[in-house]
Amino acid sequence: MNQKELKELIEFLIEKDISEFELERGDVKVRIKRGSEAAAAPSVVSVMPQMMAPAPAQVSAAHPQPAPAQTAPSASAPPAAAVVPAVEEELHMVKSPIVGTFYESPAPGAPAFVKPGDQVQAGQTLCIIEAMKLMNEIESDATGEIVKILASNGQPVEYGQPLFALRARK
Amino acid sequence: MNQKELKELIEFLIEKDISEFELERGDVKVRIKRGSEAAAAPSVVSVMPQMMAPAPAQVSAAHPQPAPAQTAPSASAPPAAAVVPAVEEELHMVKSPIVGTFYESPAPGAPAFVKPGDQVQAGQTLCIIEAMKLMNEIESDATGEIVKILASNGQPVEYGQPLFALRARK
Amino acid sequence: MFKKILIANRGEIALRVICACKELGIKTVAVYSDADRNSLHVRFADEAVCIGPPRSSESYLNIPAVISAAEITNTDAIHPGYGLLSENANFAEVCETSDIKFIGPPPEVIRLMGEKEKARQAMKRTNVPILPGSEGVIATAEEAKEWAIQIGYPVIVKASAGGGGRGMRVIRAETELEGSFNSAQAEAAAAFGNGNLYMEKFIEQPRHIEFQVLGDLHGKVISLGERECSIQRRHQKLLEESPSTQVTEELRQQIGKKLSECLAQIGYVNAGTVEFLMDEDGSLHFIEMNTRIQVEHPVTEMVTGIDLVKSQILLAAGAKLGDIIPRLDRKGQRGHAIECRINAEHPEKFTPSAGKIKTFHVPGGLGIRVDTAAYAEGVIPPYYDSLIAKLISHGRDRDEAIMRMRRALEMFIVEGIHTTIPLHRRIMADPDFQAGRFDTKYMERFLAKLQEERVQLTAVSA
Amino acid sequence: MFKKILIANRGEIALRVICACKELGIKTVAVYSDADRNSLHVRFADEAVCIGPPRSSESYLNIPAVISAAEITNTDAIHPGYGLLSENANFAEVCETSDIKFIGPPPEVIRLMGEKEKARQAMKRTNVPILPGSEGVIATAEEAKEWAIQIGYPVIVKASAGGGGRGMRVIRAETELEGSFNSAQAEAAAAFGNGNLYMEKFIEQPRHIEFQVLGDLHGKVISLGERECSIQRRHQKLLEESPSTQVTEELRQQIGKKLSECLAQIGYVNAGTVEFLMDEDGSLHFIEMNTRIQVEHPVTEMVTGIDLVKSQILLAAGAKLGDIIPRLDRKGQRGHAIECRINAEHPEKFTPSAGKIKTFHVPGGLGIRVDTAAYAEGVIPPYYDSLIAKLISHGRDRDEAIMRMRRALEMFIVEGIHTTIPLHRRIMADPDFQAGRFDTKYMERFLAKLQEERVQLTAVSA
Repeated sequence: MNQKELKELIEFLIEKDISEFELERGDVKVRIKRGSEAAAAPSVVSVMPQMMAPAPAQVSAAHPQPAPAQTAPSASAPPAAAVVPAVEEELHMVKSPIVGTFYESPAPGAPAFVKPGDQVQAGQTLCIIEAMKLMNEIESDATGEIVKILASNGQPVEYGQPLFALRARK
Repeated sequence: MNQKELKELIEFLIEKDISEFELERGDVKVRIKRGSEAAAAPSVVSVMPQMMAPAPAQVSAAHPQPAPAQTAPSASAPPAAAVVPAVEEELHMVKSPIVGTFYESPAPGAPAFVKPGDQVQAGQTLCIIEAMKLMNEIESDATGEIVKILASNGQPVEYGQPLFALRARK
Repeated sequence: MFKKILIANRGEIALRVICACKELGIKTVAVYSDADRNSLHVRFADEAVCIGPPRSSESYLNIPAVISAAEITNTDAIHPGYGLLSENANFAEVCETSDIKFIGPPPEVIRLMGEKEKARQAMKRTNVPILPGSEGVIATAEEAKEWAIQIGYPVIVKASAGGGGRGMRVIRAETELEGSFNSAQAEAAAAFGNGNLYMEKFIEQPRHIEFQVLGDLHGKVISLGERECSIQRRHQKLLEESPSTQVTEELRQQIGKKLSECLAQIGYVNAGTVEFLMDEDGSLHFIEMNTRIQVEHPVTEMVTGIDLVKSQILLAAGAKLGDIIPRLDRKGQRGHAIECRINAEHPEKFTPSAGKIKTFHVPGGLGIRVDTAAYAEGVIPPYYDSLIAKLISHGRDRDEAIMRMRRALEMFIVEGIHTTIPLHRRIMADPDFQAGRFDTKYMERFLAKLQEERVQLTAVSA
Repeated sequence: MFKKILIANRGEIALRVICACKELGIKTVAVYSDADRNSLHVRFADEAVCIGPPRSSESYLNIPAVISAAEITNTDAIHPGYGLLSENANFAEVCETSDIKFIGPPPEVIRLMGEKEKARQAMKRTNVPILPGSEGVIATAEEAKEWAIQIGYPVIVKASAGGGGRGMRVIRAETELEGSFNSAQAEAAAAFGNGNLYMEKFIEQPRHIEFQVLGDLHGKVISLGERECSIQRRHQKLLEESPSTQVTEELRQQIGKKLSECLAQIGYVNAGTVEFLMDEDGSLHFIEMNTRIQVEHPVTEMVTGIDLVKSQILLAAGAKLGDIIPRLDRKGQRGHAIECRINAEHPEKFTPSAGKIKTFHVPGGLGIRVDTAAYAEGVIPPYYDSLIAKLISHGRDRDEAIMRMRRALEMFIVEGIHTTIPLHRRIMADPDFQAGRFDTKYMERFLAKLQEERVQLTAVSA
């Protein structure tokens, strides 16, 4: 099955409201599950994951929210994603490799390492994250243009939290 | 199975209102589930109802089985159905309206009220069910031919348990 | 000992009895209606018999069906649970004549206690304090007027055969008497087929306090202390605890002793609950007796360490109290226990919420007990009462029990239907509840307060 | 009191600590790896910080990440749970220098008890009975030979820095000595970076019995009685209970008193567990101490009524033992408790079984406690240990606790992954277990017996 066939198949499945589909060619093996449940997309999933949604204040909200007494079937997006703005184009995210406090400049009062619109090289320092009194320079892992800075100065960040949105140059 | 065959299959499944379909060719293995959730008799069932399946010995098994220690994801058919033979044609079931002990004849040694092959009228006595020392005559709720007697003499029966399979005359 | 017990009930109490039987090595038979085919009590019993269509009157309340199920499964004994047939003297009698042991008191004792006025007189004879009231039934409004003068206003008239607030009227002055009396009489006659009324002193802010008792077949009755059940809404208990902050050890012993004497005299057997009202002076007044296991029995179990349902079974089989309840356990309750009834109801409107449960995550850990027959993907049918779970916390003292209950309520997650969990969270956070300042009117005030807060919030945000 | 505590752990113990914090009104911070994003400890904490990728070494064992998480959330104290960083003296030290209270003993005490031979000598000085053995480290096989003659065969050599069976050899005769000694030394050096060995008398059929202790910051240490943990497989405990059928009240008091003295002298603080082997004569011999809360702490909680994790927090905050543990609770255990470890493992092959849980129905009711962070539709990741739930039963006596455990195991339903539930059902039904006839070799014999039964069944059906 090539790319084109695959796309056709997917479109066909969507058109026909097929919610699950499996196929194995070796000795055949098909499995098809139809719509209806489709609306309930994460259908069986809905059982617990809803409840699993990140109710507790994520670290980004350093001002802790009231205890998660409510059973909020809140957004099922992963925690960090809450910080990310709706992205229309596909941007590259530079994520925090460690837990700590985000600083945009090398010293208080000094100009920021980068600002939106800047062109950066892979390996260029983008910010500092302080962890255990150590200042860790965080380097860009891609080359391109800074579109948005997703953390603010002095804000605590967790592992894997997006810090910069980059329009990568290929 | 090629792309075209697959599409045809899916369309066929939709037409026939099949909600789930599995197939394995090696040594064959088919699994078909009908209707949307509407008919969904034991559909979503799979999450818990598997566990819910009637593990305990149903009354029909008056010889109690060992305690249901096992988490048997046993047959998901409703309990009473266990007694029903695979039915090819659509037969009418005369079900027990009460809990008690089934007797096929009016007195020990007397001939049975009916036997397979007999033509019966709605209102005709088919058997006796003893409950609390009272003999309750059970009448047919349909007219037609007795195909099979589903309970045996002296056997305990529960509410709703099929007693006779009838080929109803319209 | 019994070899096999049929449980003539459903839901959490059926499962509770099954647990007790399993722990005693006794086989179990579940009975179920068409609506309960996938219930846990069916799943966990050794055998199960379908006894009828969904409506209780045609299944769980259908005595011939229940007895037949017992007969075809060769059952030795029937445990009736609470509600349904549990206080039906006729059913207990049919069990007896069918040679099936009814796990409860004898039919005549059920009958005696079922008639409120007779029960009052029985208690009075052995000096259990009862509310000042009429002696026997009041026939006319004229007679009622005389009693009211003797007792002193405010008074309350109640139906002898009644319960649940029907045929009941508070009368605060002579001018109201005739109208109220007549309408109560008519209501009682319509509801219970019996218009008999009696009159009692009315307590404006009573606390509802009840004593758990156990009696054996050898003439001995003991008291296992009290439960406080003042948190009620329209006579439905929402939350119970033990011990009561209002009962001193002296009062507990004194009432316990009188009850033991009285009930031994009456010939009381098995578990029972004696309900009292406590007046503003802290005195207890008998109101009625329930001749069965109670929904809220777990709080007593937690503080006494005694398994009441196992005890019921053992006592019905002839065990002596002295053998099954070590002397050690009888005095000195241990810690404090609270039970929250989790109902499938809207937490503010109290409308029933039947349907399919999507998520059902019960809390666990130290000091938390959950009695439930609900489960994820299970369905709460609309035919029966709305109790789906009992959440019980046990702590070294009341404060610990409250904090434990709060964290458990936070961790109890039910999705798909409405429950009273959010309501209980608010009650637990209420300073009046925390301080033990409440009576049977608490919920009225509490709900009014919640309503007011909502109005204010709306006003502020407007 | 602390305002906010970070829990440097995952799974059921993280949730256990969160429960304790909630009950004390303390805010909580969960840390989690990428694999635990949807975990209950994340769900129920007030705040949560992702500290790294799935592998423990890069997340839960990553000290800078954990400390940074504490710093950015303004945490006052860290609870390490068990395993992971809980007995890491270095971590306790870093906490101290970062002005974060480590909830456990001081680093130097962790370090002392971490070196087995030093711990033995410390115990010996205050007359806690230890196994006859070498004094200090044995350098050569020659030296070992002399010690073995003095102690008497069989003997066992163990790594000073060790644990989990590595660097350990049983030597039954002088002919085996040199080979075994050298290979143990090499193994220890490879596993712990330290080849130091010591020697002890080897007990053929020992029982594993441990004592729970609590120490405050004011020089006082108390013992809360023992747990019996002889049901093990390859040094992994499967099932624990309290009290032990083998420990008399006299022995309990005697050992408790010695431990209190010894540990007060050492400067022990917070919760800890002192492990002993019991020989065939019923004498106890110290083997090692764990300076943290133990997986099996709930059985002690059930019989003493003391919340050990709350106690840990209160003690770390400076509370006095006399204030948090009423004298009443210290003596006289109440009833009997058993814990079954429910692992995500095949019940016969013991292969780990990670994956998605489809059905997760936990038992409830009287005398049953479940500590778990698992849930329906949740995933058991393959990176961490296989414990997914602890099922604890409490009864008036051992028989009641066993019957209760049996019915709870029947009602504990997990689908989607394999668990040890079926294994525990079999152990509970075993007459030897029921009679209390076991030692640390029990599981070997039990599994062999099961195997034999299977073979016979096959033979019969063939």
